[in-house]
Amino acid sequence: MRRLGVFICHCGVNIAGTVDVKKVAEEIGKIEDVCHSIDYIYMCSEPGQQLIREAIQEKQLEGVVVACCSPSMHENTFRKAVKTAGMNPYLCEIANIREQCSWVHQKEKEEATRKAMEIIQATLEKVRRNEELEPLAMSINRNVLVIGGGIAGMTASLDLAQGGYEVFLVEKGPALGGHMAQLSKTFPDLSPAFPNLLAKALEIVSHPKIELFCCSELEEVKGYVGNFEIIIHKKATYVDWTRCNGCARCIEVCPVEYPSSFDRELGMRKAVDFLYPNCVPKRVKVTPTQCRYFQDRSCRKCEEVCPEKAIQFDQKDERIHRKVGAIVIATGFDLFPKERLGEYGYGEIPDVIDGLAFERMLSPDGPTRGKILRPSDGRVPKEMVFIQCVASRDPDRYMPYCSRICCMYTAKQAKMYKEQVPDGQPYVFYMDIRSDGKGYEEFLQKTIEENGVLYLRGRVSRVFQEDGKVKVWGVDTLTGKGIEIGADLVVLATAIIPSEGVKELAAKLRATVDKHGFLTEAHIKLYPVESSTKGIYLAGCGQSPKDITDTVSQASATAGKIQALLSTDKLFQDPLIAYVDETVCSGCGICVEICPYEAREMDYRRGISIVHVALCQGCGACIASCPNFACELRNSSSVQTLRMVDTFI
Amino acid sequence: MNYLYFPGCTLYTKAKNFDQTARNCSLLLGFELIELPNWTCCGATFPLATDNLMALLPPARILARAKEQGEILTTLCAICFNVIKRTNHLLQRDGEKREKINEFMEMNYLGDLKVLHYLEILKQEIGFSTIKDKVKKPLNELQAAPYYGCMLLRPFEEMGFDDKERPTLFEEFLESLGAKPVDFPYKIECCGSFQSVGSPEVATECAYRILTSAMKQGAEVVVSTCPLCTFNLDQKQSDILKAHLDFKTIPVLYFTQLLGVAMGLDPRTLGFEQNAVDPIPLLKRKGLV
Amino acid sequence: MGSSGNGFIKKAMVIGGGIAGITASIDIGNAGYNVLLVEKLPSIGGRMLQLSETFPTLDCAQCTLTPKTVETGQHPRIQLHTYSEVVRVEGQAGNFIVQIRKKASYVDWEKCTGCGLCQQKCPSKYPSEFDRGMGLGKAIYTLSPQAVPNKPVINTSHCRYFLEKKCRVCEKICPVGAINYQQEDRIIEEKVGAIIVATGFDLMPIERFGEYGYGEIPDVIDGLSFERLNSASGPTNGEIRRPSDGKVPKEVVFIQCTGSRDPERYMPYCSRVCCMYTAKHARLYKHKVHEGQVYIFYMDIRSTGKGYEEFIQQTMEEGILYLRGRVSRIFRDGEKIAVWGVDTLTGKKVEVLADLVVLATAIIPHQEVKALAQILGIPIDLYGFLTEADRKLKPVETNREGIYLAGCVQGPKDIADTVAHANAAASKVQSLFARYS
Amino acid sequence: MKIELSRDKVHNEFAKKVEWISGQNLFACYQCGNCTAGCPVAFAMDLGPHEVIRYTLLGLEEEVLSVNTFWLCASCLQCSSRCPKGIDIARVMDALRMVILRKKERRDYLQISEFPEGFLERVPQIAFISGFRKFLS
Repeated sequence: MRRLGVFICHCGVNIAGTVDVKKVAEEIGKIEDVCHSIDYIYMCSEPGQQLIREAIQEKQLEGVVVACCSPSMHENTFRKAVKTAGMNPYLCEIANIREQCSWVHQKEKEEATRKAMEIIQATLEKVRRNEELEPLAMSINRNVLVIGGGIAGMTASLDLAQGGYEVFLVEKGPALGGHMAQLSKTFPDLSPAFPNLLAKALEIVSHPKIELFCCSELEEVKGYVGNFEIIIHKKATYVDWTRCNGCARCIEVCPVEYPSSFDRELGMRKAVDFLYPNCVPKRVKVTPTQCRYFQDRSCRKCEEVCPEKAIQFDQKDERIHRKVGAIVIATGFDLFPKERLGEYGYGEIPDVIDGLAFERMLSPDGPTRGKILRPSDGRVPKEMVFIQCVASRDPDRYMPYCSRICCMYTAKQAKMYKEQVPDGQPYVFYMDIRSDGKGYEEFLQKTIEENGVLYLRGRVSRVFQEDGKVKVWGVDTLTGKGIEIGADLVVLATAIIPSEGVKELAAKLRATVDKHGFLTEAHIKLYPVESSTKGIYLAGCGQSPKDITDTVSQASATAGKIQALLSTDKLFQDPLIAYVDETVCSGCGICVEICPYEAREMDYRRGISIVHVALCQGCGACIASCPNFACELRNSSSVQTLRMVDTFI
Repeated sequence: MNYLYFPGCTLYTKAKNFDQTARNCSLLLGFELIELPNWTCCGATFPLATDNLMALLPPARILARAKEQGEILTTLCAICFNVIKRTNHLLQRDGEKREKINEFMEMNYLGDLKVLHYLEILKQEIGFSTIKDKVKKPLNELQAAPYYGCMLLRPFEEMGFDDKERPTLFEEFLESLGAKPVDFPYKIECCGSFQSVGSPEVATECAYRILTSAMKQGAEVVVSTCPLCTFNLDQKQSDILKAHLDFKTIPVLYFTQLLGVAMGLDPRTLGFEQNAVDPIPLLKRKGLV
Repeated sequence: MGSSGNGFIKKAMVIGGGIAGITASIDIGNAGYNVLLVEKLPSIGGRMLQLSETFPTLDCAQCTLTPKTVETGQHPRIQLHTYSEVVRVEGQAGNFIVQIRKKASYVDWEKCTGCGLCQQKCPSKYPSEFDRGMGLGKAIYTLSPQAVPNKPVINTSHCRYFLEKKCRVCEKICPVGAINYQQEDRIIEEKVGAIIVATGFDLMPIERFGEYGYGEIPDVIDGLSFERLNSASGPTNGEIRRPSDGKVPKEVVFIQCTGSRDPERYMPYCSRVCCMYTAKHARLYKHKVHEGQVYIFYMDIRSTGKGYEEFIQQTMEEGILYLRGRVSRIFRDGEKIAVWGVDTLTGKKVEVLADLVVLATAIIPHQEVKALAQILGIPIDLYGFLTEADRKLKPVETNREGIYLAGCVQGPKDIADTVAHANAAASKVQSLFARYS
Repeated sequence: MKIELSRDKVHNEFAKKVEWISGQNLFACYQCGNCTAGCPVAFAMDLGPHEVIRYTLLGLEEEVLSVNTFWLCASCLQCSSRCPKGIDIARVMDALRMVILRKKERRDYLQISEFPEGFLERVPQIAFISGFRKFLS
């Protein structure tokens, strides 16, 4: 018989206000193997912990139950405390009498007291059969995979590399920069976006600790925190980048032109081209769906003209294997697809464009060299309508959330428009102006006051073409009047959505996404950059819409988290996981199928199923599904569980 | 010390009693109000149209003439005070307009006169403690509600009279007379001003709200600093009675009238007969007349 | 890991023990570096400890925070200096010599067991700052029963011994003889390689709002006060009772942008958190007082975080009345508070006779930040927030190498953004230290 | 109920005139409504001061000039003293009066001849002098 101690916490009035803690302590103290049963106002406080430590030593306790708040709060606290008193920490258990008792039964004091005693008795049943366990130690790999070469991925990579860690940076496109490379200037300082970005990109390509994989995607990932094995799928560019020097002669001779998606279809690009001029790395890529060689072998002009013999029409995709200890997902965002916005004529009316397209127009290196010209006829628009919340804050039809950055970039765009076209009139339809970052409100008010941007509070119901103008039907809820504007150009601030393929990527990484496809953080307040899977971290708009400042903070934050994670030699994991009674296991494999963490695997040689200790999260699915009762969970055995249930019924 | 004094239209005519009382009280307090010679109307509103320099000429002239006679100009009427003080402020700050006006008027006034309301003279120059000492008939804890109105307080940056949201100067004055000032939220709300000419029913409603607010806080009398406010609050009570059947009348006094009572002036010289709501019964009850 | 060969000290100092400072300290500590955490109050936890629940999940703030404060207190690499202030900093990244004033607590913390007897017996009560003046504290006090460290200090401006040389009750009652009235401030000197400033925020005092009664109407309170009213550990044990007479308010008005977005009179910037916490307040109130009505005056609703917009919409659907417009004036009207506002969507003036008014006052930096910026040699903006090196790309760096910013000291932000910001600052410190290995 | 907007309309002569006379930037108004909230005569107004500013900005000249708002304004300056954007709203109200009173034809808001008998004798000078300045061409 073990010598057990029970410690009942008042949690101020949180528990003691409902549960008669004195009575509980007294009654529990009468149980035969309970050698010590006391109550105290705050067990988690230092004097409370001291009470536990002293009791363990004085009464030579062999098991401890702390009746207090949820184990997610203070299980660690008390396990550490008993350990310093020389007890194995896994002999300490929490009986949750706050969340599961006092808080929900505030009006039923007697019943709550009785229930508290039952919860404690059940927990005692568990402790009576708990084993002494040691945390599992695992070696770790110190390299890091960063997925996404936008400002988030770039920032995380550089921070990690500067911290001395090897980084594999995987970017889907042919160059770094992400959406930030498409921007003209950034709010609220109106500093040009590109120069700062370029400096970072150049630092990345020259950094000895960063290996950059462009035109690449994560194909496969196995393993667990500290020990991931990854396969990177590097797609053929049909150009030998070790030879290409970015001279651009191939681009000059390429006869195929098609709308550039980087320029949001406002400009043209060639079948062999840079992602954008001055991109990093400054290397060209052949687009096989456009290239005549790949259509009918009719053209090899680029190959002929290349002084470095870099064109390789027979280049093949590569699969590259790497091992990493942690992974950052920085996959960024897309804009809501235009095909789905019928009422705004988007996609049909050439002079209705989205915010990114307008950014390209404003960029000095963009399709119009920074001139604001409407796509249909190249004229300077004099009546300029911006519409915010397009597909955002629209729970019934589109996205319920706020896209967070549109208010500010619209204000910036309106300001830049007015500066370029002083006799033009910008109108902004908005619902609420959200300028909540540092210096944002000031920027916005200045824009309205000094640039005469007309803000109209209300949505736009319809946009259509008439008499060479784009008719906009909106409302100004402040006068309560309908508004009609014959616009020359309409810019839609469309909703930010997670970039394509994030769902599949998340599934590969066992990270979770919400119903809109944004990656889910471990805790919205306290763990905003951790995913729910250990070793997987989130940076940037893949987690939720955010501006550059917040993205950079978050990216640095992931780098910090990872450095802390990888700074030790071993990772320790709770040993409260499944194990197999090899003598009972029949090797049916049901558990392998059912395990959500790929922690179960068949050992065909021995004809049994085994447990990967590092992958197992102790969820118990295999235990419930095993027809032979061959699996058990450490310190939550069937016997323990049944005894606990017996206490209640 | 004597002070240059600008009476203004109303105090010179229809509210002569307010003016006379102030002059008499001043003498009892040891100074004299010297009427500005050849004074003209101040214009009765400060022009809010920024392009209207014409309306600034009368107050500018008053200021320039006063400056020839002394350093401080005082008024009793809150509106005159507002117009003259704001014009002074503008002439001080706006070089361009100052030049234009000086040129047009063939004068050279720099905006360096000190413009004080009579209450400010009492506080800053005489001192409320002195007044308290000189009071002959302390007001016996008369529950008096000090109504500031708008013109003394706003715009705060130009008038600098007292805190614009919760002024206390008037209360201090009443306390020095032995009254018990009643704080009431409407003491800084507008009485309707010249709307008693434009939209009398609106002014009536404003007066109703102010008076009921004061009475709710236990006021026995409302005291005002402006002849127009006094008119709106006092003379309009008969109109209020027609619009609000539950309304009870309350005497409204000009501050100099109350000062006169406390200084022991003969009540017959205070012009109570001109008050629409007779204050005599109240003052009798308090043993003040 | 201490100092490397070239004298670069791999130890960080974090100034401010709120959620930002705690997060940064734990991150740096977990990375294997030593941390000095300096907090001016007697215990860590900061503003978050005053909060009841947090948006948008309505999680209990204390329950989220306490494990973190406990972890900080027990972390082998974090050394706490509470009730302390940084008074001097010299040197440069890798080798800052810092002086910390450890204020006299008049309690020997080495001896003190945190038993709490002294607080129980102390006869001197006064309005507690932690409870925003609505509850009573003692002259010898800890900020909360779960304080980390759980050691009391004596407030000399309220202690009878210090005021009149009488009493000495705490000294008599203390079972370990820890009270020491003779204790004096001490200056200690430490060497650190990097510094994170995380001193948090203050609220613009309601005494500054003349049009709202200069803080003299007892039932006009600020957002933090409402947090305390709503908090289970607060002065009303979580019941919504108004300060003046303890009645349950049935008409509650919330006024956003009080002192924010007001370039002419107060602060031009947006305080970023008020829209969300006001919506949260409204909901928590409504959950407790079903028959009550909430009115929220706002200018623009700013719910830009993850799940925030959804939270706001839900709030409206629960019957909370949002009125788009400012409030011009508040004054007492008998037992009620008259609120003169406007609904710009109907264009009408709105008058509400409220039982309780909650002002979402502007977030401002602590007064002491100015002096601290001078000590650290880093720039400060017009309003007293510390300035980051680059608004976009270096949001946690300052223009001095080795000094970083975390949380609201750089500008108003909510807990999630503060934590990410603090994580980022910690990351920069780790990178800095790693560069010198 | 409907406004057709164009840049000419936004930069309409009427709004410009009001801005010129008042010296205020109407674009600075962010429609918080503080002016209306604190206005002592708002109860009798057709439109609140904030709405008048909005209507003016949008060039709704006829509608604005037909409301009683600026005629009811008593220039008490409560709105101006509390405007978070520092707009002197009372000046905007006066400017609107001026727009009408300064027209070529006399546009008196008050007809002295219609005053009740003995009215002018009863009312203090200050009331009708300031009233005449505000209401007469």
